[in-house]
Amino acid sequence: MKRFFPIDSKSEGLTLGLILFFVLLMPLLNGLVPDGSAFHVSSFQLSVWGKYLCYAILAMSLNMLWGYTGLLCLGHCLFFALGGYAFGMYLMLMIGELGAYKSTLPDFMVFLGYNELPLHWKPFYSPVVAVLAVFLVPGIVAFVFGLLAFRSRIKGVYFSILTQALTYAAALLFFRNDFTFGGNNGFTDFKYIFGADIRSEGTARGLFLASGFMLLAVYWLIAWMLQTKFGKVQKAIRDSENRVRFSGYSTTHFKVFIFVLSAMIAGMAGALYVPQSGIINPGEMWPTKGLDIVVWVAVGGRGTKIGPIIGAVLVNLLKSWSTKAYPDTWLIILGCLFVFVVLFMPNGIVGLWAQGKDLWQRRKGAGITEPEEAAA
Amino acid sequence: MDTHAPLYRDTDLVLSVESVTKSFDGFKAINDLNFYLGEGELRTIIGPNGAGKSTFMDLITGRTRPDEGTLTYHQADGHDIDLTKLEEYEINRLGIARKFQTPSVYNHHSVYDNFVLSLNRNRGVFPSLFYRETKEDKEEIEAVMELTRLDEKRDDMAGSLSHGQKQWLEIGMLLAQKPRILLIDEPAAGMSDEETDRTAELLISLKGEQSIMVVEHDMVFVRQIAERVTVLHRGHVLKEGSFSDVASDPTVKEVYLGRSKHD
Amino acid sequence: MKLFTIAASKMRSLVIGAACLAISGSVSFGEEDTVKVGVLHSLSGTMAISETSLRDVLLFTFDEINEAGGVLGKKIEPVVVDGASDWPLFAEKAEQLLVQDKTAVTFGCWTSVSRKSVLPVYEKYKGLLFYPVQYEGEEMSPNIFYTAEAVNQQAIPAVDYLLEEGYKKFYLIGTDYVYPQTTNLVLFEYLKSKGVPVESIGGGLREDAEGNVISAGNYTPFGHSDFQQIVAEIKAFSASGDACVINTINGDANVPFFKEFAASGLTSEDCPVVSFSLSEDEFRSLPAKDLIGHLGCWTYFMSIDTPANKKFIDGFQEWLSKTEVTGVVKDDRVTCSPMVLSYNGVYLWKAAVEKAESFDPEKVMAALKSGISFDGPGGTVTSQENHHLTKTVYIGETLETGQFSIIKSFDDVVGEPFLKGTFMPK
Amino acid sequence: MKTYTTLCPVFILVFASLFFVIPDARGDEKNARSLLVDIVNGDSVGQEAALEALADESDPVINAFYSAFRSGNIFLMSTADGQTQVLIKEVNDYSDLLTGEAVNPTGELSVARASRGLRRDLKRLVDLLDLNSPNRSKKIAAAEKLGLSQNADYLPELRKRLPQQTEKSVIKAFQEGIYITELKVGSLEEKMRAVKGLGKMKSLPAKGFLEALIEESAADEEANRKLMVEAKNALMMINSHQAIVEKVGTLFRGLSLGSVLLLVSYGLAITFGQMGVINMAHGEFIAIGGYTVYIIQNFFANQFGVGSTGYEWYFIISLPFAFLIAALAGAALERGLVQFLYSRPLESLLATWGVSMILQQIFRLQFGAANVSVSSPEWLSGSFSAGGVSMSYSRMFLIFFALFVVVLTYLLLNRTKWGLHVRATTLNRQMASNLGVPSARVNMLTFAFGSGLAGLAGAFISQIGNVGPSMGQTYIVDSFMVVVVGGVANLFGSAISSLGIGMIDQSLQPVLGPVMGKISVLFAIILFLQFRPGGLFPSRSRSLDD
Repeated sequence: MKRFFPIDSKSEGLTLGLILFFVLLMPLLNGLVPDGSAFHVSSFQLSVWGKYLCYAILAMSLNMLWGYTGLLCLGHCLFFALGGYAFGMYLMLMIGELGAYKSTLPDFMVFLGYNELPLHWKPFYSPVVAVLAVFLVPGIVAFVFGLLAFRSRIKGVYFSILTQALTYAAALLFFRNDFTFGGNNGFTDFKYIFGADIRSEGTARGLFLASGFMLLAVYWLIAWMLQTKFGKVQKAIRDSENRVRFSGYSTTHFKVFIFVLSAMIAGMAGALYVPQSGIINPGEMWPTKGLDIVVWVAVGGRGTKIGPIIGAVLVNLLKSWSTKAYPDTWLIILGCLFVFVVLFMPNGIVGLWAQGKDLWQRRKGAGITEPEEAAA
Repeated sequence: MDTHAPLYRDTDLVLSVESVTKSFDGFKAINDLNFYLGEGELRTIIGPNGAGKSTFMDLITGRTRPDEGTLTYHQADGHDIDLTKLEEYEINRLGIARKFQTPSVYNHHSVYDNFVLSLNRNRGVFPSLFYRETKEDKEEIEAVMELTRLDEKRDDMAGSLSHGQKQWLEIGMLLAQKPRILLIDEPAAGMSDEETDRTAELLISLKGEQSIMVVEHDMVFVRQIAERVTVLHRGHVLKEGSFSDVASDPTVKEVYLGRSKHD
Repeated sequence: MKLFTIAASKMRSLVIGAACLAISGSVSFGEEDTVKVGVLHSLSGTMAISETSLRDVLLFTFDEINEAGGVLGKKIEPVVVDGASDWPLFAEKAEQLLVQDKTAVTFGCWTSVSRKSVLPVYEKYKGLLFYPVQYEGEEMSPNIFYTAEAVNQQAIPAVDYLLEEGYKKFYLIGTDYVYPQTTNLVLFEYLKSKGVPVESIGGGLREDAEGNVISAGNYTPFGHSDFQQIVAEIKAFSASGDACVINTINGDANVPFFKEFAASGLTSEDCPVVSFSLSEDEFRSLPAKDLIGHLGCWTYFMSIDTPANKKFIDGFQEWLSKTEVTGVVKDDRVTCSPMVLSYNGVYLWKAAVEKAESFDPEKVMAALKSGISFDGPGGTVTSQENHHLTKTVYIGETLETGQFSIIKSFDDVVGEPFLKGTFMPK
Repeated sequence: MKTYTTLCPVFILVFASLFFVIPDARGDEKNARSLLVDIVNGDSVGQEAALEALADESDPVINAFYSAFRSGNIFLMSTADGQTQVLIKEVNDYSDLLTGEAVNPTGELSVARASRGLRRDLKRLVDLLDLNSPNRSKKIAAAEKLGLSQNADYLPELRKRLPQQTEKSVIKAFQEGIYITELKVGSLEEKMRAVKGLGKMKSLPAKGFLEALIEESAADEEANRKLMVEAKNALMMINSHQAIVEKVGTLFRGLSLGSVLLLVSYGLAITFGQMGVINMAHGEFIAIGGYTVYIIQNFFANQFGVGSTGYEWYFIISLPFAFLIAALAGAALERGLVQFLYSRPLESLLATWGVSMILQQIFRLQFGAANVSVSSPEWLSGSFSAGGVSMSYSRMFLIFFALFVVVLTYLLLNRTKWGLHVRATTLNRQMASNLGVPSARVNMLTFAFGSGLAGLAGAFISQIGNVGPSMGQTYIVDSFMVVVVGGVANLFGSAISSLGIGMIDQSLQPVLGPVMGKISVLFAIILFLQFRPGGLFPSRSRSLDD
């Protein structure tokens, strides 16, 4: 049974149960509890948490790459944004003639003097194409980049810097007005999603549920992969890529596969995110966003299944709270947190337990536990 | 120096290296090297620092490509394969396994999983995703664990093993691959005397089943295992022969002791 | 895996925390004698450079109004949030202001993209947003009131002035985003309608397959730092005299541009640069001596010599000197158009609330549309049916002090958001 | 404050006065100074007259007056006896414009301002007077400028002075000005001569005028056939020359952009390349350098006054400070944080990113969110022009300084014991430490040195760009690219790659525009690294196993 329910311990099962409970409870509190009640969850709260769930998925996808395979991608925001853009194109077309110009073309195109929908936009009238593109576009970009990079043995810091350059270049490209993706303003003011009014509470609940279930699905996928031989190879690549290669594995194939899969999951997270945040613009690809994701994973605990979820939610909660409570110093607070985490919590929040145990044991002078450390 | 005629023709060959040259920035790490390895042979390679021993191993395993010359692997079914065209993992899949100088094991996997990952099957992306351990696999792993005396440590993380145990683990991982050729880089480094002895025993016991190439510095160890010894110097074979022949050779002595004459 | 025991307990507390947060969000502790007003600007990140000033001036205005008795007898209670130059965060914060804090009105946004990001939120919750910064137009949301300068309250008067002064060649340069692209396209049409030949409009043109001009001018990325090539081009362009530059470069990138411009030996006498995004506030970061005589066009300048302006500036300076809000820079502060438009916005809102006798955004908006006037520091402004303002446009030239000396003014210019195609030959 | 009306037509009169002696409005002889006072005090008629009269003067005070007038340094002071005295302020000292005597202002001062029109007229006057300037380049610039205006009124002026010129380049400039003017106002014969002459001297400024001429002539093809042929010939010659000039210009611009990249990335090449630390706060060290210049500039401005000789030194003085302060900050960061992370390079990235956020916000809280203004000293302002290529002094200085930094770093690393230690540590930190290299100190010094270089870069950027809280962010991705392309651990490689990237960027810009140019460069770099993963000069000293 474990093969299909890859849960390692009771407590992990309990955690997952809690997440499921949370995912189901929130929409119920939103839909069934009347507005005035203390237990009512507003659709604003719901969409904020929906976005956090998307961030958590994004963090999990990066963790798959960084935590388990040792490939630190600083440009993961690119895949997130590409997924978001792909779905955003569909949402833009669904606005139909409700835009400011009452044209079938998206507003920004009317604005820039387009008479006709560009060819590559046309398929996005179909939701099926859009959903496929959400996976394929980031997947293809990751495939091409990954194949090139991994074949020429670019790794470690070099890989990180190159991914950063990639997302930087892509952001500059998307900032261009004539790139047909709305330039700096990106896509906003969506009206309908799969025929439903995007502003209705029901849609908010639906999107929240979708995000929650996707999170659980991705969790399951990652957990399942980890307990297969593939997952072991993944970790082995992180620890000693040469040994893996000299054991007859094409590490290039493995790395490309992981990179593409991770990019697709990130793309999916982006697609779920866009209707909930209501905007996608090239700012989402800016290199600092890529670093943000890395920080979530690091804070939560990389190389753990639950860490990225905790990290993404916690850092964003902290950000959301501190931008309001300490508008002037929240950057300092966040910066100090990163420094603290790196220095004193190398395995993040999830690692605290092991760290504490380790410390205790060392004080007793017994047992050698190597600190979990991802290969550079 | 004139090129040597093939020295070894009395058994079947598994590997032929002919006229291989490799240079880095004009420095010839390997210079017109000719080398043949026979089926089931245990060969020791010695040479001073910078003689090109590691580069030689790199060339065989596909880590670097030669500038000139051929590296040919002779398959058991009689087909010859050009190694210079293949990637590391492809060469490994042919049955050439390599042990590194510093033990290279998967620190965050258990000893058992280290062996699982070393079995010579299901090594593609999808086969590994849907791989299920068979009874046969288990037996093979048990056998290797016994051979390397790691069966008691099977659930320990490899990272927590002692240096010597890691060396053994890596050798065991090589054996689990069931290779035809074993390339072993300084197996005795960092081992206690007792461990060294056991390593020597193990290598000798493998002789005949697998072809083994050992690069070693420790002359005591070399004496223990050596059957045929090849001396590399400046990327070229200086001398090949039995341990005593080589040890008594004046040029070899000069290379090891009085290098200044040539420099 | 013991790792997960801690993970589980963490997760548990997280869920509980989440629930608490959700609960706290849905309860509002509204006090009867105050009215909550949102302030939504970037106080960190790249846009903090410009937007913090607006936060300051808004807080000052609220204090000023509160001292005078508030609005409809209620004191204004500001809720300040940081958009952090992060556009999705803007939308989130807007929603937070509307849903959690239940603010009656929001004053905020600087960039177009931040406004675009919050627009659906205000429309969804039928809120009210006052937007104070010059923008490209082409928008008229029922829930946004634009105190901002429309293109015809900045670019068109500026070009009129230049034509009047006898300039014959116009070089268009800007940052590659919607505002400069739109403004330059409108200007291109306008210049052509005024008989300026296409060869005399510099910076390059891009046409679509059918030969329609879809982009005019030279564009640089955000934060561009190397203007050597462009300045060399401008120098060649202006060699024959009577040339000027129309600059819609955004924010930071102006500094390297003007430094390069001055270093190449060009002065405002040879080739003046008229900028639409540089106000007194931005000028503080530019070396003033390199900028003498270049032009600006706004609906307010700090140097306006009227009692209303004096009162505004003095009041603001006094507020600055005694305020205890953290992060407010107290020295060397200037006032500029976006600040005054924020200030005007608050007073217009107050007047509209008083006219409507309600804080209900829809009623307030209706009152605004009926036409409300306010004598602001930049002269009288009147709200229009189309959510924009009628106001006075000033052309100023920069002095070595970083101030503008006003050289021309156009009274009662009606804000017109939809301009594209207006000047096309019919 | 008085306002003045625009005086455009006055200017034409000024030149008329060169030939027909118009009696002075006041009837009596006046020197330049008193005419200038008239300009300040007079009404439009008085100004007109004064401007006319000034055209014959060559007193250097006119230039000083012009720059003082435009920058608000002309003051009116009411004296005790009810008169108004005109004062000119140069640096911190006031003097009486009329007499030139130093004055200690006692009364209330009010700034006298020139209208735009008056300033433009004055500028033209100054340009014209520059024809007589002893300064060669001013003379050339004046001749060119007057020529380009194609105003017939200047023609006699230029013609008159042409024979007096001795220097070749000046003669050329005068001749060029005359020809260009003749293109518009000359007779057919003169036009022919001008076209030929311009073609021969490969006059770049003439290009647009020749094109216009061809277009005009096309209307009446029969009459102008010969002229058109000649004009086309000339245009061809000019175009081929222009191609060369553009190449040289691009070369210079590429070199200068490359030098900026070099300066910003060299520090990183040391901390990242030599020490393996990914310092995301590198950009903030650049900002520290920029802010240091800002503080010292303000100090000097307060101490000596803007424009004084003392003030002119502020930039030079601030260079060592920028280096030292950034180096100190670097040393502190190394001791406090980086030293714990040598074995975890990717985590140094995260931690230093946190530091970068903290520093940025500290800058904001300390100096305000807005950028601060740093102005160049006089000797770095302006540009040098040769054969149609204009190079600004600040950029030339930058290029030389980049070279200096490269040489200095080379000497430090290769000729000092510290350098030996650094190189040893780069190769093998553990080994070097075992061999008695005081690695803790070496690491700290190396990191400090790299950070100091970033500070220096920031000091230079203050001259050509922004000084602000996020100024470093602009350069951080570029810097990493430079180092990776050059080959980590190879400083020479970083130098080459920064120059290369600068050159490629600048040569792509005219073709693709700034945005696409930059994007293309980034993609080119990404592709380049696929084929040469180790960069231009890969290092082979890396340990074999990862």
